[in-house]
Amino acid sequence: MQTTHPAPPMATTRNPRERAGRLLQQHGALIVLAVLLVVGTVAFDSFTTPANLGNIATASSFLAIIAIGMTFVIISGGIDLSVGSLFVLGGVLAAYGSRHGAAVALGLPLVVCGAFGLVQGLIIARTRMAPFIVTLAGLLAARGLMLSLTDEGATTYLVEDDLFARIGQGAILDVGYPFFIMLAILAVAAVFLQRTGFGQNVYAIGGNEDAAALMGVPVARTKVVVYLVSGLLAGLAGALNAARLSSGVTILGIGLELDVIAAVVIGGTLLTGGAGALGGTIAGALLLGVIQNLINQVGGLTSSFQQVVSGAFLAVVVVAHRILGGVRRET
Amino acid sequence: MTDTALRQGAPDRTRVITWLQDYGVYAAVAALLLFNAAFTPHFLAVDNFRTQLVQVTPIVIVALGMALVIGTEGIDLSVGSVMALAASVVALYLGYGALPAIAMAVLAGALVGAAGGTLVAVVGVQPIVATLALLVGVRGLANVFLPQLKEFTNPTLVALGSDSVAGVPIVVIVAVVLTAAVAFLVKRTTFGRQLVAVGGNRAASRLSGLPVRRVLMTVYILSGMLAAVAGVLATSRLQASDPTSLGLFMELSAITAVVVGGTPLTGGRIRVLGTVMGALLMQLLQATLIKHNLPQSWTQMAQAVIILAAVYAARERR
Amino acid sequence: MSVSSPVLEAVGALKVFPGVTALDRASFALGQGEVHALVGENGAGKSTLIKVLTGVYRLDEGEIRYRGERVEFSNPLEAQRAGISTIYQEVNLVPQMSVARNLFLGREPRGRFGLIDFARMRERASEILRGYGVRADVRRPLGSLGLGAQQMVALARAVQADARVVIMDEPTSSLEPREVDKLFRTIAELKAQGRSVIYVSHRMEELYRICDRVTVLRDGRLVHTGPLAELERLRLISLMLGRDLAEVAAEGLTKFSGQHHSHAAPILQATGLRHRHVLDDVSLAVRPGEIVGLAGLLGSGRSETAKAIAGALPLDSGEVVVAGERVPGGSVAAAIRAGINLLPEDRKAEGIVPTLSVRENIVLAALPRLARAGIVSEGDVDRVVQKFMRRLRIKAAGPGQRVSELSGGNQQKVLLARWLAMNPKVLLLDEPTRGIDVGAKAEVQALIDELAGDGLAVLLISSDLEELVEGSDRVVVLRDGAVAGELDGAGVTEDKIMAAIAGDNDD
Amino acid sequence: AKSEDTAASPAPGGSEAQQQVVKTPSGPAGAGCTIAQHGATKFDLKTGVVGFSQSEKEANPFRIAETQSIKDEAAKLGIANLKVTNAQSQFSKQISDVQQLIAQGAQLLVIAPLNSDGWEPVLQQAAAKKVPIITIDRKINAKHCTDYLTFIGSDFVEQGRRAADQMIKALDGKGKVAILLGAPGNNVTTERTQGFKEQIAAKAPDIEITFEQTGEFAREKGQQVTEQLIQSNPDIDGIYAENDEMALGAVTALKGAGKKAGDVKIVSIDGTRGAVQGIVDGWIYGVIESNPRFGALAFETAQKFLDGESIPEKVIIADREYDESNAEGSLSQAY
Ligand SMILES: Nc1ncnc2c1ncn2[C@@H]1O[C@H](COP(=O)(O)OP(=O)(O)OP(=O)(O)O)[C@@H](O)[C@H]1O
Ligand SMILES: Nc1ncnc2c1ncn2[C@@H]1O[C@H](COP(=O)(O)OP(=O)(O)OP(=O)(O)O)[C@@H](O)[C@H]1O
Ligand SMILES: [Mg+2]
Ligand SMILES: [Mg+2]
Repeated sequence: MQTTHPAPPMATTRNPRERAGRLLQQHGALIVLAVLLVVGTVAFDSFTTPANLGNIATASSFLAIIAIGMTFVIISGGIDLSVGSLFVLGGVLAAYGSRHGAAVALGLPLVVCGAFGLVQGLIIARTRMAPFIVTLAGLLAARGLMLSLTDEGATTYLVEDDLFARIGQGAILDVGYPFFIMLAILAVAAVFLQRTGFGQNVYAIGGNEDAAALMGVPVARTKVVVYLVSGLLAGLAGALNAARLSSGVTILGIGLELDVIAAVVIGGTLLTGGAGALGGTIAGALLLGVIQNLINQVGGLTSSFQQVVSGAFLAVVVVAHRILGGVRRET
Repeated sequence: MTDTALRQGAPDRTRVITWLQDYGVYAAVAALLLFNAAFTPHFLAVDNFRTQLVQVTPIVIVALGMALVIGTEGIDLSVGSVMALAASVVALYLGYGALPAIAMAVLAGALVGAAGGTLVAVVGVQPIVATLALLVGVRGLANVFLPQLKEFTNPTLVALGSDSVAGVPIVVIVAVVLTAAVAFLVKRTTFGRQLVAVGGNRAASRLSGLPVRRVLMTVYILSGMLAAVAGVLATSRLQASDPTSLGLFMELSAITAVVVGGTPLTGGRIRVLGTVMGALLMQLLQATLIKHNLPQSWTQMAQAVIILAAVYAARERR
Repeated sequence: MSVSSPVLEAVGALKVFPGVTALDRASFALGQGEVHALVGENGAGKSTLIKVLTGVYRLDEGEIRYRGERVEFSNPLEAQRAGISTIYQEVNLVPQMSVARNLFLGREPRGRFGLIDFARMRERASEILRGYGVRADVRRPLGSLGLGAQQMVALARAVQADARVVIMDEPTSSLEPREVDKLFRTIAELKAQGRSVIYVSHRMEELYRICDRVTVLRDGRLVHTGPLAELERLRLISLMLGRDLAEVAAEGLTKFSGQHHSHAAPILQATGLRHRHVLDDVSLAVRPGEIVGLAGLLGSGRSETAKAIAGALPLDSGEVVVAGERVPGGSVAAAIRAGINLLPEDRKAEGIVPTLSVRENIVLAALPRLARAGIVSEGDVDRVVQKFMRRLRIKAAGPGQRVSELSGGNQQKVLLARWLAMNPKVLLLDEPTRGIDVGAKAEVQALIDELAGDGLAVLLISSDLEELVEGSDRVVVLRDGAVAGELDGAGVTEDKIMAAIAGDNDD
Repeated sequence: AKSEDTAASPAPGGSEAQQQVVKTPSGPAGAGCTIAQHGATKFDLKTGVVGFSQSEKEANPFRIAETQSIKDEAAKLGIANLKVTNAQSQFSKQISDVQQLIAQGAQLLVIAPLNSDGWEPVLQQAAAKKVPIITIDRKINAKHCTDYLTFIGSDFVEQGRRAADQMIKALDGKGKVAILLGAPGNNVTTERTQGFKEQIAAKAPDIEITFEQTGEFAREKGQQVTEQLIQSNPDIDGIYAENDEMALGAVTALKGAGKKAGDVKIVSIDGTRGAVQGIVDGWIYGVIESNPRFGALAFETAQKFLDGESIPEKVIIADREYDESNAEGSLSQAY
């Protein structure tokens, strides 16, 4: 959001506290995750069972896949509110397409949600309208489209194709295929973000868009690709979830975008853009799953109180990031 | 806040653009009114306009606070939950009478705002995350205080929601007064000027000795209080406190109103009347589609289009 | 007028911004292997010309020719691909990214599978930068370097590209004499390789050191172009200002009257200022009516010293006293109340509020004084704005124009106005004439002089030694965040300052 | 804090509360399901692990009464190990919740599903561990006995039909009617709409449905939509609200528009105390009950199953209906 950046006082030798802070900023989510896993193991004997961990991993992988796309968007200095709607739209399209075989079931959501992302990207890049607004419109449009496809959500298409269903339901020792698919995507995405010119450009335009443009970064194209990727991944996640549920449930994904953003932020990526990494994002996504699970393990908490807890937790995490993470932004 | 009068010599095209930037929303509202006048039965009725105004009130009031926050390059996602909190607090304290209850509700809003303000101004958390945490937590809190919808019969509160003065509903009068107050705050007071300066360039404001923290703090507190007022009014209209569904997704409606009204999300600039117009535009759109009995899917897609069009017209050229 | 086979040409270039005609059918031709000076007052259109040449802005009329053919670069990338690389006026790199990444963005060294080879990238980065005297860890975020260092990185980046044309818009504005020499050596090499350079600067002596030809712009129009040697300095200035020679000659170059002998007790006393890694026991005092210069290399902590005194940099220890009153540290507001005002070094990042008008920017700090019960009195505001826009000759479409649309120099004047409106006791000026044309520079210097005359205490930070020498009554020299020496009266000469800066001074 | 003192409401599912009664002991597909066929291992409810997955926050009368009655009944039967989860209206969460219950060794699952489709992952895991599933108030689309044990609840289509009957009675056969739809994409909405429309079409062709908009099962939305409705269609005679909350919102709207009780006939579904009170006050014409007190019936069914009896695919409960004739008297029994 902010392009200029006042040069902080000289830091020729970075002090240890700052280095520790950076470390926590980058791996904080992972550390908290580890801690919670230990706590869970000690406190509840039904926590560290393969079945339970498998469930957490599988259930989190859909959020994680979307969050990977969102990380690209946020690092590039943008935001994508449409992912929740694209997730549910993707699911419906996949279930609808499954009657024509697995290829269509996967292809249709990718094409449509990809197109959504592409158009959003084009609008953002060409008109310089705020991503927040453009993707907010996308959120509405995609959900509207989904509703009109299912006559106002009344129809639920069932997955007809067994091969496709297996992609979502198969598992290797209690961990569902979606998790491994997520890992594969993560690997590819990480290489692209860290080791290619495209990745560098994403960081550059997130850091200082005007400068990036003057340095010859193809700002528009990079943005378009970033939102395209986000749309594709949201659609894919939706499709995989539909395969898992073997039906195109229409009541999914409301407010999902906020969970995704939370995961990315907990993962240590700054919403100001220009900085961040995928590892943290995944940790953040898993973290949300684990917390949910632990809250259930504890039991007893009323549903409203559970929300208070989640809210407080998010607050604590971001405060921690802020206090530990590097130099404080000038206020 | 560039006054366009000074840009003499600019070619006509740029003048048209500038005009669109400044008055596009008004034009859109006018267009929608004309459309309805022509094609919607019973549209040109006093009652109808009263209905539309009454329904838009909460959004307008919340959007006013949101505009202030956005002016400082921030954003406040907690407003919807604050409305819910206000609803439950009112129900909790109604035993002491309407006014104390309302006071407590507004206080609660101020406290949430202060929490957000602290996270943003003192700790330095990005507004969107700070208030996201509040959005989740405060909604839960509202439900903890008041687990389920509760009806009330307190005459004062009911009157606040349903009575009119000289044919104008009280809630609308409240909204008008608050709009005027915020407009004055932004245009004429030191605080207002400092607010946009902080949004425009925080480092510079700091080096110019502006009380950046205090400004930010105040802004979030104001946003919280306005959201609380909106919550109270909505509750008084409903004649029941409903912390579960009151104000759901209000943050998005409010932000939409602000941006459609021509206030850029990048801060440093606030358009109060534009914001009101933005809210009205979305309300009229909603009403039009309902009155013509169009399905939900249409409503959402139409909203998408309008948002894009309006913001496109009002966007900053460079 | 025209050059034999120009590499890059603008013909009848017209560029209009809301309210301003930045380029008024100006023509410009850059010859093969020449170093071409582009000069003019603030707002003359230099940066705009450069931006239309490199595809940042589109021309409203006229055309750009590159190597004989008509071109229309739609963005800087195309220009770069074609072999035109540019250092724009404001340092334009990505602060969050590492120095190395900034240096190589867009042409990173590739390893296996065409993936980026970071190890090699870092090696090459640090070896290249060492050549430019930047001794920073290339993995550090660029933003943690000083402006000067950042500018050197930008230079390295621009030159390293195998560019036919290198454009430099005020590259020396935040450079030290040492860095300037490196820059000039680089330019000489470029020239030797038959590459062409466009060089924009307000520092006359530099132009005469390295430029072959000169083009003068005034109010967006071409007023002169030709060999520089044939054109002596005063004539050039009179061309830029559009005033006749005699007049300029009469006024002389810098506008400092020299010494103001002031024996009053110091009004500003900073003692033992400390801040980890940056300031190490800096003490200095300024008397009313005295101009104290602050010299030092980039990163020597001059800005930090100023910021510390102005309460913008929290201190580990040390105290600031104004007129006998101790100023509570770490609070800009408190410092301002005590009468200390700081003109920051980085205009864009710490000075102007781009979204606001000239008017709002001028009164920003003074608002509380121009308001009753928190309500701004527009009348008073207008009066103040009028007064200072006239006094500083701020060139704008009007008080309502956005400050972001003003030229660098005029923006600087707006900031000066912001502080003068506070009628301060102590004025801390960090590079006050950076990026300001001769005309405005003279005005600003005269102004500083006048202010001192009125008994104001001034601390002057400048990388322009000539300015320091002419302006200061005393000069305090910093090295690595500590006071390395102090020069007084006749002792204030460029050589002595250089010596003290370099650290091989005898005293 | 001191809240406005209103008539102290008796604990939902309390003594005088109306417990459920079975209408059709065996669903149309009469073929029952015994523990032998299902393959579950017999266990003692008291000591065994029982999981209950609630779909929405306990923030409306229906959900409160539902959860409460499950807990109360469990306590009454001395079921020591009852694990309760709440999906907070997020379907994905409900799936995870139930999976977790299974992982925690639940031997019997009582589920109030948020949605009828998409239960594949749960069903697979439950089938693998042979955990019997009883779904309450909404059924899930799956195979009886192999996938789930039984569905206990109301017939929503039927509720819609009965609402239609009341509407027909109210308008004696002719007039303009508006529908306040429930949340889109929710099969309760779908079926209550379907039943209502079918019945109107069949029984009263002169009744015209001129308007249907969603009120998302929420009171405020119901109020707002009704305000718009009576603006643009002043000639509306009846409003069919697919739950009580929206009906009460509609009432507020009508009051606000200066209408008098009975001007517009309102029929709704659920039978919350507020709505029944509405009948007493004359604002609401009639209410079809949808009884949330599943506790007794659910555990009774479970016990029968464990005792080897055959359990039918559906256990449809008899929903009562309220109108001016019985509202006054049954007010205390409404939830
Ligand atoms: N050549 C250089 N190599 C590496 N870092 C540098 C260099 N020059 C300056 N810096 C960095 O600049 C920062 C301090 O610069 P600063 O601008 O405050 O110094 P200064 O004395 O004010 O010089 P100036 O104000 O003229 O730029 C420190 O972070 C220092 O590390
Ligand atoms: N983006 C813009 N929008 C509107 N006006 C602009 C813009 N950029 C420049 N101008 C105007 O165009 C004129 C030329 O500006 P330019 O930056 O080219 O001057 P310059 O010669 O570079 O001055 P300086 O020496 O201070 O950098 C100025 O009057 C300036 O106000
Ligand atoms: Mg310039
Ligand atoms: Mg400096």
